Amino acid sequence: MFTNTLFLLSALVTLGGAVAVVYSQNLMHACIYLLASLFGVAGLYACIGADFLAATQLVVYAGGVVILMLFAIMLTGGTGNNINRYGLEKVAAMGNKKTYFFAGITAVIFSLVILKILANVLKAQPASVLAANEPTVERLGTILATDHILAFEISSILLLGALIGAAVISRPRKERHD
Amino acid sequence: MDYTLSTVAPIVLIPFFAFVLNAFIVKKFTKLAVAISTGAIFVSFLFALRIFMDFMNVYSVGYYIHKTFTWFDLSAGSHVFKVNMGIYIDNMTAVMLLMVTGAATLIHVFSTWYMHDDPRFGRFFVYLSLFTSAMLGLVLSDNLLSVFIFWELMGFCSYSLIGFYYEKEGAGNASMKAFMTTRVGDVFFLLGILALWSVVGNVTFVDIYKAIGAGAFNNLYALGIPLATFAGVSVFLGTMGKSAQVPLQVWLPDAMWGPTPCSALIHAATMVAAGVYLSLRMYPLMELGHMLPFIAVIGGITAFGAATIALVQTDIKAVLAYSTISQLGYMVIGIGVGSYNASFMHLITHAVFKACLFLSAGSVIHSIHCQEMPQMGGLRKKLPYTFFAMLLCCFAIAGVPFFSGFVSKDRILGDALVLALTNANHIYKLVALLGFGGAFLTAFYMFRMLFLTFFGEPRDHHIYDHAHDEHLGWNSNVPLLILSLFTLGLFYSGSFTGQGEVNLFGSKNEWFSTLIHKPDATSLHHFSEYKAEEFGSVDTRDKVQLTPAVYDENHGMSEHVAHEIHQIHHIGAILSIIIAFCGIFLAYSMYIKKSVNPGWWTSTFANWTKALKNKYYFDDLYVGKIIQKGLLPFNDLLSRFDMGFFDKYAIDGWASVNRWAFTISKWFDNTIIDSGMVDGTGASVRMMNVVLRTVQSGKIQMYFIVIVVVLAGYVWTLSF
Amino acid sequence: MHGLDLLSWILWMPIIGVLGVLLLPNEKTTAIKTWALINTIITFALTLVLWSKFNQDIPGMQQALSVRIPWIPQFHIYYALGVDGISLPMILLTGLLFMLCILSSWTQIKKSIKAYFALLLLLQSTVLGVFMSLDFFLFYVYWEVMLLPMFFLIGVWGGENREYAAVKFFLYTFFGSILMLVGIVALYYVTGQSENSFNILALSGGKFTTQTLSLFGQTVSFSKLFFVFMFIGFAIKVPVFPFHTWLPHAHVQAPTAISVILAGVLLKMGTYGFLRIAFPIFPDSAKYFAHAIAWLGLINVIYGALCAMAQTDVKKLIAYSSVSHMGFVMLGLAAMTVQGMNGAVLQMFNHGTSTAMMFFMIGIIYERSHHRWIVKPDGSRGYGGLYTQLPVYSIIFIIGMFASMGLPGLSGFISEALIFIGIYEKYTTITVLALFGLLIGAAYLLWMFKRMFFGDVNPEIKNYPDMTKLEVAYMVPLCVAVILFGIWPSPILNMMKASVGQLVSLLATF
Amino acid sequence: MINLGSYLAISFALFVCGILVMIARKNIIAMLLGIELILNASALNFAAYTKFTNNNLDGHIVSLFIIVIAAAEAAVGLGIVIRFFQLRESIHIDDAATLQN
Repeated sequence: MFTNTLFLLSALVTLGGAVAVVYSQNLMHACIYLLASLFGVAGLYACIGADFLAATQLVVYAGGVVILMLFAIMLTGGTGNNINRYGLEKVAAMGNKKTYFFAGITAVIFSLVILKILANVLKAQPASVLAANEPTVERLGTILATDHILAFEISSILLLGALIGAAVISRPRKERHD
Repeated sequence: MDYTLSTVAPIVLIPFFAFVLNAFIVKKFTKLAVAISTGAIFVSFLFALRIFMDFMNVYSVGYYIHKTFTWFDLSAGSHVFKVNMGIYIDNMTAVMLLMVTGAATLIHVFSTWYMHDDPRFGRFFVYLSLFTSAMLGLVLSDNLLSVFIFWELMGFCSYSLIGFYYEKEGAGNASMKAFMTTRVGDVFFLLGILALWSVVGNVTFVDIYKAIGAGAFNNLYALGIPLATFAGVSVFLGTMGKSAQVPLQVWLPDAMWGPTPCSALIHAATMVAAGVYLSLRMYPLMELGHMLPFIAVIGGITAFGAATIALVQTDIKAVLAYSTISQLGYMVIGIGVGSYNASFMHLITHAVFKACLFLSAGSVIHSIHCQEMPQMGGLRKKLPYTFFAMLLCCFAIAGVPFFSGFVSKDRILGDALVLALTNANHIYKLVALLGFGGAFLTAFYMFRMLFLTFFGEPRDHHIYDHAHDEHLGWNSNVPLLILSLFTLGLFYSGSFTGQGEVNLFGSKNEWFSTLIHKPDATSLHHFSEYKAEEFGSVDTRDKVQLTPAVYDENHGMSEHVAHEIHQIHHIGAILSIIIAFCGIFLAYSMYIKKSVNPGWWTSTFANWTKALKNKYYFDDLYVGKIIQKGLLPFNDLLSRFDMGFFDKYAIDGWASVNRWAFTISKWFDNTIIDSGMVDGTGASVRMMNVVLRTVQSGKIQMYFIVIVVVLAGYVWTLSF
Repeated sequence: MHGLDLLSWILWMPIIGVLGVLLLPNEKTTAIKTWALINTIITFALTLVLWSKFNQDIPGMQQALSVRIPWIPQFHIYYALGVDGISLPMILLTGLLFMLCILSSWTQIKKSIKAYFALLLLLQSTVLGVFMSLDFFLFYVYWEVMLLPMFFLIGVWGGENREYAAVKFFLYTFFGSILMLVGIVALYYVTGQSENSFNILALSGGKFTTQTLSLFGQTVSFSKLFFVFMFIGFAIKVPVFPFHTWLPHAHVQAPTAISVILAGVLLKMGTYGFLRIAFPIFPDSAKYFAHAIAWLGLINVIYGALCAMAQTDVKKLIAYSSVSHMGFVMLGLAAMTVQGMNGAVLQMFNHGTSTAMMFFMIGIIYERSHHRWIVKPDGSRGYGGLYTQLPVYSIIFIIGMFASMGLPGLSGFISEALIFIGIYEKYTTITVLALFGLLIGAAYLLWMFKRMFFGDVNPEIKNYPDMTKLEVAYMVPLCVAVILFGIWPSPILNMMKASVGQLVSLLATF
Repeated sequence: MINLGSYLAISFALFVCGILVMIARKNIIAMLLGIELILNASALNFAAYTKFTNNNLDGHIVSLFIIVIAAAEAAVGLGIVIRFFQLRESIHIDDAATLQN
């Protein structure tokens, strides 16, 4: 019962957040909505017993990514809708009717295809008995350190690379005189 | 006395280590290096003396030491191939060791005085040490391969010492000439080693003797020549190179570019004698190969020819150089006429008096800084000790009785005379004639040198007045006097055991001919009992059972023949005394009394004189004709052929063929393929890009739409 | 799961060096050089470790050190490495010479230092690969890849005519290796494309004596035909007489270190090919052609020596002397006796050290004079009086020259003597003629020495400095090797004799 | 109620929202938000499939790596945005249409 409630709640928050991200015209708000959506996803993880995943979701997204985005938003536009030297807004608008139109058409085409597939998938899916939810952390750790050790190591290099790369890219440089 | 590594090896190794050490320290510690070098050879001398004394104590013909060790071993599986090195000491080696170390010690001592002011004082001793160790190694060798190794090492030292004054162009030429001429002989020597190796399986002296005794050489041929002759001639060519026999004699006079002490040591006393030593060691092979007459003729021509050239030389060292060649010729005659121990004795006596002569000449040169005899004269008063030493040596070399040269040379000439009168082969008559003729000339030119240098009035007063007065000095003229002492015949023809009387004409029971026996066909069977031992093993031979020393001059001859030979020997002895005095008298009347005018001779035989001055045109022939006109242009031609013709046409020609094919295909490629087909394609592509460029808008969202739609389409087609 | 074995370490160590050099920035030349030096020192140390682990009594491959891992299993190609008594001296020589070459290039190379050292290390790896491969395909790969760094090293850092020399070298060797490739493919098919079709050891032993094949309607012995193919392939590398003309060009144009490598190591790859591949796989044909090979070797000896005598360029002279000396190796191989074969392998090693000395010495004097004429084209002397001006240089030059000449007590003599002892029993005439090669060999070297070192000092060389400490440092190991192995050759002979003996026994059965 | 179908449906909805955001927005940072949504959708899918098939947690691993990659992407992406803003004084996506200058 509790699980079902949690699931419903999480699904609502997730989808609601996602939709809000779509329609929100304020970047800052959109970001907060995204946060909500991510929280929802964490809940959805929890519902299927993915406790570690849910925790990671919260820590990394809520604690890391979204905060980073908020910083970026604040760094890139505090001064309102000024026009820059190239004739465009400094902080771009959140879209207009034309873009929404194109986006809608694309989404519809895409949805049609996906829904068609999903129907097939769900039809073929046998009703299985759900395994009981058990703590996954220990098993995950074992799998990570044995079967997926290569991917694990590579991801560590990736993170390192991203760290250095981000630092190098965003560092302001002096204009070269040549 | 025990013969172990520690009692024998130092003879070679001490000078060698002195060389190694000096090579590093000589630049900074010149004096120390010189002392080390001289001390090292003196220690060697003590070791050699010890061995000599031991051999004199045993006093047996058959006493020998033969120790070996494995140098390297290639045996693998069924293949067996080992190269052993070792020492072989018999009576001959013991004497030789004493001579080499003794002479080398005195020459080292002399050099400390003679070379003292030379800027390369220390370096000279470095070479000397290497040389003496190589020479001693050669003497101690038990096999031909190690003889060859040390032989070549000496060649290298000789090369370095002749080229000692390397800033002089002539020294460079002379050193190269010396090395190359001896190298001709060496190459043949190596061939002889290979030939012997193929028969015997190794090249140990004793094993070669055994093989000869067992008849292993019978019916073997190499290149259609009997193998014994083939190997014998090859080895003898080595001797001819090293001992400067005609026609390979050209290098020795030029070798005088080196400092005088090195001429004394290398080009008079030791290295050049090594060639004769080798031939003596290989005497059974020469005998088996029927080449004794050939050897005798070569020796005779050399002895006489070199003596004639010496007549017209004015450079004091050149006279000595030619006299060395001539004396080496006598030793070779000795081998050729079967006078084995006299030949070896002449090697020893010659080494002593020639070393002394060279050192005396060095003393003269050092004193007046000039080598030309016409500018000397009257130096007797300035250089009394040198004069005394040189006088004794001249007596010895001229063959005056009671002196060493007489003892040895007389015996060689006696044996030559025996063969000339009794042997069916008439060539020996020529050999005897050349031998006696050479003896006359020797006496003449040696005293000519002596008279021109020390007697008469000073011809160049400037030089005379600047000559240093001689004082007795331990390292200047004492070595000369010691050496000159050993020109007395007594030392060689005496008896050490008291068994026989001291016989100045050299016949019975004297130690030299008692101990040193010819390993001829009749005595080779002894060697089947000879056995080599590993170094470090216990000496198992019982000295008591050794053959007692008995001088057996007339072995296997009838009473009548022996008597006849004895008679001829006496005739020969008297003849050589007369000839020697004639020579001395002629020199006396020409240069002291001046009753005979040398100018008359030179003008009367002008063509001959010219030939002699030009050394019989050997140099012109070798260098001028064969090398300059033959070899070098041929090489040039060959090199041009290689690069200019062979490489250019035969190899790069392929490239031209390719280029031709390439030109055709290029035309085809350019006109048909490229212009027609390829460029056509290019034009159509250019048309297309006008259209396609619009797609590349750079708008990411546009791309994204396309991606999503295409993906959707793709998935659609997959799933239905 | 086993770790990387010793042979692979030796083989890949230079590649690690290449990566390191590539990672370092262009401007840090000292760092690049130091890194390359350290790398080659480690490689050399590893070869010494290999020597210490080497069991001299085993005639064949050292099983304990061998590697055999599938590489391209579909074609039965293996990453197979091994070492025996024939390859070990060559591996040691390679390790030593590359180390010294890095030192010699320290000051002599001035442009594109990074690329130069990377290519040099790459070259070392490929050369080691050739000497270690036991898989024919792997062997061929290394043989070919070796051309690439060599081509650039000659073509970029060479003398004024370098492009010509580099292209010539490349095409010539390539031509030979194509013939070899034909042989490899033919062997692959004739053995039924089986597990051992590229296995050099499994192919050895004379398994192709009876096969024939039809060529242009003629029945040809498989063994003889492909022996000739392989022979030409390897002979070009040696180089044997009609295929030798690339050598003087390549040597004259190549920079010093590359000449050293070329003469010291690369030429040995040809004779190594005979010993490892052509002779063991086709022993019957080797025996059949032995006399012809001996004559070719003789021509090499005499022809090379005579051509050398006519040269006025020192480097060209030494290049021709290499032709002459490699002729001795061919003679030893043709003898097919224990003495001759051992002598040949020893000569390969000894020629490697002595000729390396000569090329280094020429490089050192070239650094000072920027020409190499003994006699300049206008007839004036190029040097003269070097003995007075550069005493240390002269002494080391003398050691190298006499080692090259075969003076007893220095290394060249023992190998030449063994070769002569080996060949005399088989071909007396050839021996007698080849001995003249020794004579001419002494002549051209001494004549060169006389013209360069004796006499009064040429004013042009008045201000040449004597050898620097660095130059002495990289000559000393070679001097030591030349003298040590001249007096005491057992270390080298012991390591090779079992393997050589096995090969001789194999040849003797045909 | 908690079954594969519902999870796939939620994931689908998230994905469509992500696409809409990606295409409709002209603001680069907003587009990044869309990317996050898309990534979350796929991660959710993986986790769900694991649960409703054999429960061997491989899907969790993939989801974890997706989170990792998302974090990295966000870091680098935002770095680029900030740099871009420094250069162009803009975060309008149409400003980023050229490859050079």
